[in-house]
Amino acid sequence: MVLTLGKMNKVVKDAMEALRGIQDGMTVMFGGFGLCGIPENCISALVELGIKDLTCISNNAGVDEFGLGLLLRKHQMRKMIASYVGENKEFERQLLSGELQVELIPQGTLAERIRNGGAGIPAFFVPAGYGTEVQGNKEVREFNGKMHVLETGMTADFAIVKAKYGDTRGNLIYNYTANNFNGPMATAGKITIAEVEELVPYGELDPNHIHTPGVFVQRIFQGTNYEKRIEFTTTRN
Amino acid sequence: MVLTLGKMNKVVKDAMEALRGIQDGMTVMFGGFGLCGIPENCISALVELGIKDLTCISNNAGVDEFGLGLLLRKHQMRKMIASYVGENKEFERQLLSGELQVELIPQGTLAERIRNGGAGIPAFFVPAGYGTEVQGNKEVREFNGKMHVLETGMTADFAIVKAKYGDTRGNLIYNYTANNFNGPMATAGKITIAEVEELVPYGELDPNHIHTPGVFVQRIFQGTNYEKRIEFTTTRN
Amino acid sequence: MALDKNGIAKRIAQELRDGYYVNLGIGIPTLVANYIPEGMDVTLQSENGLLGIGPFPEKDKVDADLINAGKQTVTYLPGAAFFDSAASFAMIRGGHIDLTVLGAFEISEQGDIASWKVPGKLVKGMGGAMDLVAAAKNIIVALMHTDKEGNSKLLKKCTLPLTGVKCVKRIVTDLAVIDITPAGFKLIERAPGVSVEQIVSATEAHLIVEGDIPEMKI
Amino acid sequence: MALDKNGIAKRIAQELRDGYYVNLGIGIPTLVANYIPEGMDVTLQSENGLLGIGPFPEKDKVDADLINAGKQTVTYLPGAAFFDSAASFAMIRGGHIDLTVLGAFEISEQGDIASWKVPGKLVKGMGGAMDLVAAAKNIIVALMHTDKEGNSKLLKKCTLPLTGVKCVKRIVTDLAVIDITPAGFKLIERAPGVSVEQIVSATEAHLIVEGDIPEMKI
Repeated sequence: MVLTLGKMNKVVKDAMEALRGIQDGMTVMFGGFGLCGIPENCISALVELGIKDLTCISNNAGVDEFGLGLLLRKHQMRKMIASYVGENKEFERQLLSGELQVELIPQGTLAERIRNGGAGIPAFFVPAGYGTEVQGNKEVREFNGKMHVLETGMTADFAIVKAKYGDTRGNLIYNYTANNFNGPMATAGKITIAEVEELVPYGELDPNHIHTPGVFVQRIFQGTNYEKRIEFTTTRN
Repeated sequence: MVLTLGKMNKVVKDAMEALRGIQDGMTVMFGGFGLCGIPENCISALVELGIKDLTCISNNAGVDEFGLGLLLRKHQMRKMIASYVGENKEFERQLLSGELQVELIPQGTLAERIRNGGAGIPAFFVPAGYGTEVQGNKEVREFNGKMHVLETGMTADFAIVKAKYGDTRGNLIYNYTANNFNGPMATAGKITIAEVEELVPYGELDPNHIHTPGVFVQRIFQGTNYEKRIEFTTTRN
Repeated sequence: MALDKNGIAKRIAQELRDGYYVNLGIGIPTLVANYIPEGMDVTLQSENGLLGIGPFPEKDKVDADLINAGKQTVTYLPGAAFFDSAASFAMIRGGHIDLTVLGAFEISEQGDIASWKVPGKLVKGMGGAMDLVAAAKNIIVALMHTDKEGNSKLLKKCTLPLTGVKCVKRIVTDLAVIDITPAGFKLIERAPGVSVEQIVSATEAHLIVEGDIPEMKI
Repeated sequence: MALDKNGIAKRIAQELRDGYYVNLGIGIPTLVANYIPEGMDVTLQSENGLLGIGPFPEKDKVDADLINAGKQTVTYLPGAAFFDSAASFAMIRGGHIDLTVLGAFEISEQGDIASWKVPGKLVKGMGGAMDLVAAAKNIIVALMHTDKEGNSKLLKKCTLPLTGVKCVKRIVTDLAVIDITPAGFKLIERAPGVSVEQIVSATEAHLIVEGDIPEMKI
């Protein structure tokens, strides 16, 4: 494999090396929707590292025995920020016992807050949540005859994403619906880690097809042993 | 060519048919950066139609004999909204004579206003323009120790974009830096017209590589006689 | 006779128009996909980043990278496009989706909808529902007219936490098609064999009944 | 001796670091690309939607779809990526570009920059300059120390309409390298053969001079 010589070579050996510098109490974004497109290798490494008191930002909280459920089981999460947290009994238990805090955000607002965190837009108005609990004490304003709520951009200490293809400079291409929150989150980490199924030398990916330009990615590695578990297998007949 | 049967078939014959319903005084977005990626066929058809008093939103105003310069020469523009309008003597003349109004907007703010117009975000804060003429009477607010200006989303009666490839359902793929303002503008037209160099049956474009999903495009056609003029040809030696 | 879930889905399918882009929620709304009229070209959007949902895959074509918003494995149709979650909700929020069909716990005569939270029960989250109801041009709600104890779900005011305010345009229940007008609920159609009186008595809020109310054609 | 434009570009190139993503403005800043130190891996961003600008193309490889922000035909390097203008400025505004180099008419001791408009002259527009100066982490301005009449461009206060306020970190002129500190302009280096006195007299604002001022190594 031809690697970049200097610091543009963002390749690290594995999830352990990629997570260098992560600390208890940090805020971490995890790409994925349900179990689709989640950074499996880094989640496992975080369990191994035993990092605690994490604030996790992810659309969902995984299931009991997979995805972010693995961090839950080890009590490594202090707070979960998500749009939907079903499918997880341990989550339920920790929430009811008060061990875990949860902040629920409408999915589109969550995606846009992350996108805008990465895009240097500190605040913006959306219609979602107006007149609901989500509005809370937020500023509201009418535009074009419709009420809107002021939401803020969101970043994280680490953003951990998963892509199908990546190159040594951090350019990423996602597969099908495994793009989901990975694309926006890749832009919003102070440090963004990408784990990929196939790592190729830079220059091999078509520059017209890059979903996440390498500028957003600080560390990248080729993951191993992807399980890619399916939450609900539905088939024709 | 296999065409969609129903209304998902967005194919029209040519620029003339694509522009059906356009009227004097309308606001029209034109994709492109300089002369790169501009909708040549629709600009020519607009000249032929003689539509007047247009408010044109485009990063640039073309050159004297090409691009939006063709509309200027025929006095079809009432107002130009752009970030940079150099390279055009007739523009200069009409501006000084008062025939033409111009509104200059920082390029990134322009791109984001268009993106947000298409994304249903009516207003958002950006740092660009704070403390300058661009700030004007706009609301300002401090976030993270830095002053920001409140800008608004922007839409148009028609958005006219140009892509390299398109399919019969309006999915678009741009080429190199010819994406530029085409991508955001495609989302912001009440009616979005796409002219493409190569129109293919739906199903032929890789769904992972679509830049503009067809939902944003109402009319599409394969353009002809692309000149693709270059503003500054620079070569090695 | 009151409709079953498939009957409700069938009736909602009649609201589809050629060329529509549609987001179908989980539950009854998902069933609408089974009743898209022959020859009608409707594109289904899944908010996790797919425009052009196809049927469930053959057993050997299941792909973990290809799911719908209900996390079920799906396929994509020719002409589909994939995109990220921010782009997906830009599409929704920007009004580019013609129709959203979703379920609910309660609907008020103002068009308010409650669909995500029951105090005292575990809250799973609103997912994309608040974004969808706040932004879709046209929102149809599919629900049973009453709960299992016979309490009406069509209320003067919702009792549960709201998902959105003044957004629902039309309701299709097991008993009726009802529009939300500035004056409140208005009866449009009856389920086959269901009387106006039955519908009125199953509706807590006032129901506007004008002239003869036709039966649904299912 | 005062530097010429290429000399200024050479000196600015010394500010580059391995792994930097850099946006170079039109004029002197563009010349910086010619002096990227051997073996240093720097990626150039063009705000019209390219990360990884290559050299000008061979005559037969010119492509109208492949230009830089100055509208000149360019090439792209292996590992490049293309994107739209909104994504490009999201990258800039979000602070993902390490260094922006641009020209200016005037700089104030507060770090204000005026670079886009001269009242009475035709205004062409600010292009992406306001976005770049408002958002880049690190901004270096390349300019001649004085205008043709000998008037200083390094002022207590800018006289021309501003492009951005309190944003410039460092200035490289034909005479000197100067930092903008909370206390004002501070002399860092002299052009070869140029005296501190020459620089002070060419600077309208107060210039902080502490200790021996080294000569640039070009």
